[in-house]
Amino acid sequence: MYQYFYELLGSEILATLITAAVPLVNVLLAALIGVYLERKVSAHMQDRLGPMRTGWHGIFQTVADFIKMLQKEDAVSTEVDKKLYNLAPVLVFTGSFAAYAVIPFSSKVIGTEAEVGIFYLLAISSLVVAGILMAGWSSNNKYSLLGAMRSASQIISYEIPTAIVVLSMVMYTGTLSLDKMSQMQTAYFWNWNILGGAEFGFAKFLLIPFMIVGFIIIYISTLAEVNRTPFDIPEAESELVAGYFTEYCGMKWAMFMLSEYGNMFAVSGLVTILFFGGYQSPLGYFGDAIGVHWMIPFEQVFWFIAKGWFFVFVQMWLRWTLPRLRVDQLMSLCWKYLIPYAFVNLIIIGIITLL
Amino acid sequence: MGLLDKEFSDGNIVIAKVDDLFNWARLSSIWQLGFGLACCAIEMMATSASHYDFDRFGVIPRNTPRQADAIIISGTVTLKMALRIKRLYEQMPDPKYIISMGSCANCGGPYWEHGYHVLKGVDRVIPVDVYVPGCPPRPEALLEGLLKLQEKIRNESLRKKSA
Amino acid sequence: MALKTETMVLNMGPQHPSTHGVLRLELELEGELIKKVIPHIGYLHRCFEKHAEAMQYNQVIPYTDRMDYLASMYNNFGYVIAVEKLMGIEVPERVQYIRLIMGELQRIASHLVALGTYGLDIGAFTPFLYLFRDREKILSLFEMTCGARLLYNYMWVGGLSHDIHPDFQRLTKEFINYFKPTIVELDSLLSYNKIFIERTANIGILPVDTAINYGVTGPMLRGSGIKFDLRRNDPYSIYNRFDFDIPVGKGLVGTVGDCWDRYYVRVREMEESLKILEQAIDNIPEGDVQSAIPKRIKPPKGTVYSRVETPRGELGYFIISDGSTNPFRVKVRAPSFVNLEVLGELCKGHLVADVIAILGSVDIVLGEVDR
Amino acid sequence: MKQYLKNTWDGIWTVLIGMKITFKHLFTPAVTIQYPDVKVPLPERVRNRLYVNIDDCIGCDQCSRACPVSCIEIETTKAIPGEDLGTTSNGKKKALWVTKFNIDIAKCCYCQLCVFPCPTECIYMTDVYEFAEYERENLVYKFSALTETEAVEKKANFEKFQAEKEAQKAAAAAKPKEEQKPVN
Repeated sequence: MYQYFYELLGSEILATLITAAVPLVNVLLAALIGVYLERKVSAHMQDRLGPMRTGWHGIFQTVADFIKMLQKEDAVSTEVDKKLYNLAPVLVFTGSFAAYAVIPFSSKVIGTEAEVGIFYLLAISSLVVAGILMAGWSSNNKYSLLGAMRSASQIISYEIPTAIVVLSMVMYTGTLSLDKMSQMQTAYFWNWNILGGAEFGFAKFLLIPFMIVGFIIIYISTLAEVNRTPFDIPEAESELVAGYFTEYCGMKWAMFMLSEYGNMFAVSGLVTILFFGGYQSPLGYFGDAIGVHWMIPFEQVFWFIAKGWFFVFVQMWLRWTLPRLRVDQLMSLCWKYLIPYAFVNLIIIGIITLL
Repeated sequence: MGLLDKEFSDGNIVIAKVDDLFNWARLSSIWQLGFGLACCAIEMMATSASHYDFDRFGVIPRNTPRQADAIIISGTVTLKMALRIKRLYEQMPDPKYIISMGSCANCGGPYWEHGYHVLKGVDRVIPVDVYVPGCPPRPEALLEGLLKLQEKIRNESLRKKSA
Repeated sequence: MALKTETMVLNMGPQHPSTHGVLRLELELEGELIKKVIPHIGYLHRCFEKHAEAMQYNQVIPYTDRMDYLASMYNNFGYVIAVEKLMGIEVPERVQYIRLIMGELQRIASHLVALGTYGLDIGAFTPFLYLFRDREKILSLFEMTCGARLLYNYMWVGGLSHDIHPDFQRLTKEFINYFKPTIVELDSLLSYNKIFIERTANIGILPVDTAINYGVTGPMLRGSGIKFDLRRNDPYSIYNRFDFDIPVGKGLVGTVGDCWDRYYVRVREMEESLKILEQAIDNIPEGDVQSAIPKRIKPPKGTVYSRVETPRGELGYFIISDGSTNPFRVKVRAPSFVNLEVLGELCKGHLVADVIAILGSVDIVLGEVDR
Repeated sequence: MKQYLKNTWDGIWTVLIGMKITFKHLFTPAVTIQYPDVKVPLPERVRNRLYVNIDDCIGCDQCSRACPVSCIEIETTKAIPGEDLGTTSNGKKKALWVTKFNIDIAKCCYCQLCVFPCPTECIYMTDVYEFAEYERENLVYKFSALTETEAVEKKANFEKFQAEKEAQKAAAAAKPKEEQKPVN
């Protein structure tokens, strides 16, 4: 994308800014739409209506929330550790925003075509933990501290099954680049990794069940990484009041929210790229059919965002269905169930790939 | 008060428009402190439940006072609890609003006469914006109180009141 | 070399999302492990017993409403039964039937809140709203009958404030038919959900002897496997005419007496209440509901203790009358208060999250604990 | 091992069942009543704000005594002879000026105990529930038909009358053998 804008504008600064702005806009939009969607989805699942009185069906609700939070007083307790307290939301937001650098929205719209994209994604998303720990510690609140401790152990534990599944997919595709992974699963849904990948043969059908298992494992563990129910233990409302951001208000809190919804979309994007063809269209490209090739990237953006939002929707759906796990059960789920399954899956996919 | 409140001494068209925008944002997203005291809390829960749905007005319960805009005092305030309520109120960031729900919060309710242990009206410890009468008020009555509060917010201004 | 460690004291409440009102718990923690739980009560002390001394007998009824505000009808019921026993009033059949129907509807409504908030404590938000949606239907039945949604002041000494509405029987039957599928839905959405079972089974086990030693009653006692229900064991009103089961905890998914059992006893009790309603709703005899209301309530000198089975357990009223129009003393044996005492015993060795689960399964109403 | 696999299966299966139920509800119509736009009619017996039809009130103070929370304040003054207060709608003759009939709705507990003893059925509960206020003073409802000055005047009248009566009595006592007129 940088190259494209550089050629277009001839200015390094402008090109860099635009390249950075696209993910930023996406994060902000993801938060705005995500919060609205969350409230609407939850409301309709509960036989309610959700926001109705700001615009048509409350469509500006999150805008109102945002403007309101902008003008809230920044109430800070005198006992907090000021530096860490102020730094934490920034760090959390940076972690979730930086993840967007390597996510390919289409074959053209991608922050940086890093060869080690998926590695970078896993690494940078761990930055969130540091922010959360800082927030919890500096707030000088016992609930925050408990939430932060829980969160750290949770996110670090769930990195492992995520990484193992990613590893198996890296083994299968033979690349670390998210863009290449997407390209390999060419248009049409039967080429997606969840259905055994683009290579047609006996191995394809053998792979399908293991791909599904892999998908379930990575979906569950990414769910835990972004602290969504049933794994929202760090911010467990009925136990820890609001967890690590108990003491935050106004815009600082909004940044936590932004990063949460940004992360939700990012991990959905990751799942999409690994298993559901990334930005590839399930039914072939319209642009191809009518011979207008410049349309294809736009179609790809549409498909990527649609798939991403679908998985975000499933996250919400799960959230409003399930109760919350306890902190030790969360750990046992990870260490006793997900990791063994993920390892077995890794070995089997490895063997099938070698065949 | 909030970030810009009472910062301006003379009004102009810009400030008036910003006023409108800010007030609109404030009134359409009053987040309530999820905090139940007594009988009225059940009606408050019923108001957030499917039939009346507080969420339509953008009201969602937040459990920490730091993220709340409004506190609904729903029930009898005993002297022991009054200190806590005052503290909760002080922890909320400005701008903050209070709805006093039900007779007990309004003035001690059925307990005002013989209740040696009951605060006779929550307005003795914190400034109340809207009084919703009822024992307990119907959910619609609470919604009406909320509409009254919105009406009050709509008329707020960033301008300093001339003395 | 051992590290020096300290226990952490965590203050939970009075403003906490899942202390069911304004209970304050002082938790002594080692990491997240509970070492000690000290409940502090009194944040909702409204001096019911003091008020009762200053009021006339019929004026006390609105205050009984406000004790256990989730089961107001039943609190009225207990009080009027006690006063009637004191005065020796025989109430008409119709009144008995209507009281019983109201009582059982109230039991369902109360359990709906208990189960809904229990789900909320565990983290499931949606069942809470489904149950509140159905509770609204019961409230509309009450509102149609006596005009109030939550605090009814419906049962009077010797009668009722209003006769039932002409539509009441039809609508109640409609409600019974509507409500049955909800229980099935609740079972599959929450009760048998694996996560819910993990969170509640084998947590907070209340052994039978501890339960009896603490004087625990209601669904908590039955959850421990004892078939004790005042409706059956010490029948009042006309409960002995009806056929219903007393569900007890069987340890279907865990140990007998754990949180899940207490939860599930409540679910099954709603079904039993529906059974009673089905038997009673068609057989309401004709009559005047206000014929036995005394002109002046002035009981003779004496004392009375009368107990009923509210949704939370044994609610007892001990009334001393000095022969005047005001009761000399009214003492209430509140089930929530007694049930709450066992909390410290239940929480030992569990995690912070379990305290919430256990407290939810005790199902306290602070209005009744503090009175 | 068997238990292990069963746990896994149970976990996934019960989650799917739950998801099925919530998905079904996603498409069932909402039960929400959109309050300010839609108002459901309330049942006839509904108990909300108290109302006093002061024309019918005879000032008997029964409601005030029945009230457990003492939220009804009634002050009355006897009418002096010659003042006709009219009758209530059910034919009772009024003999008292109701100079003050205040109900502090903020204290009221909506128990309806005041409604039953009223001999003229002039106090009753209406279906008005929308009366939230910004100031608590506004929740004290004054039902008396008399204005302040009128009330003072009536009181003064009665006191004057009382004083005259006293004076007459005193005069009568001074002149005991006079023919005794019935007072009033």
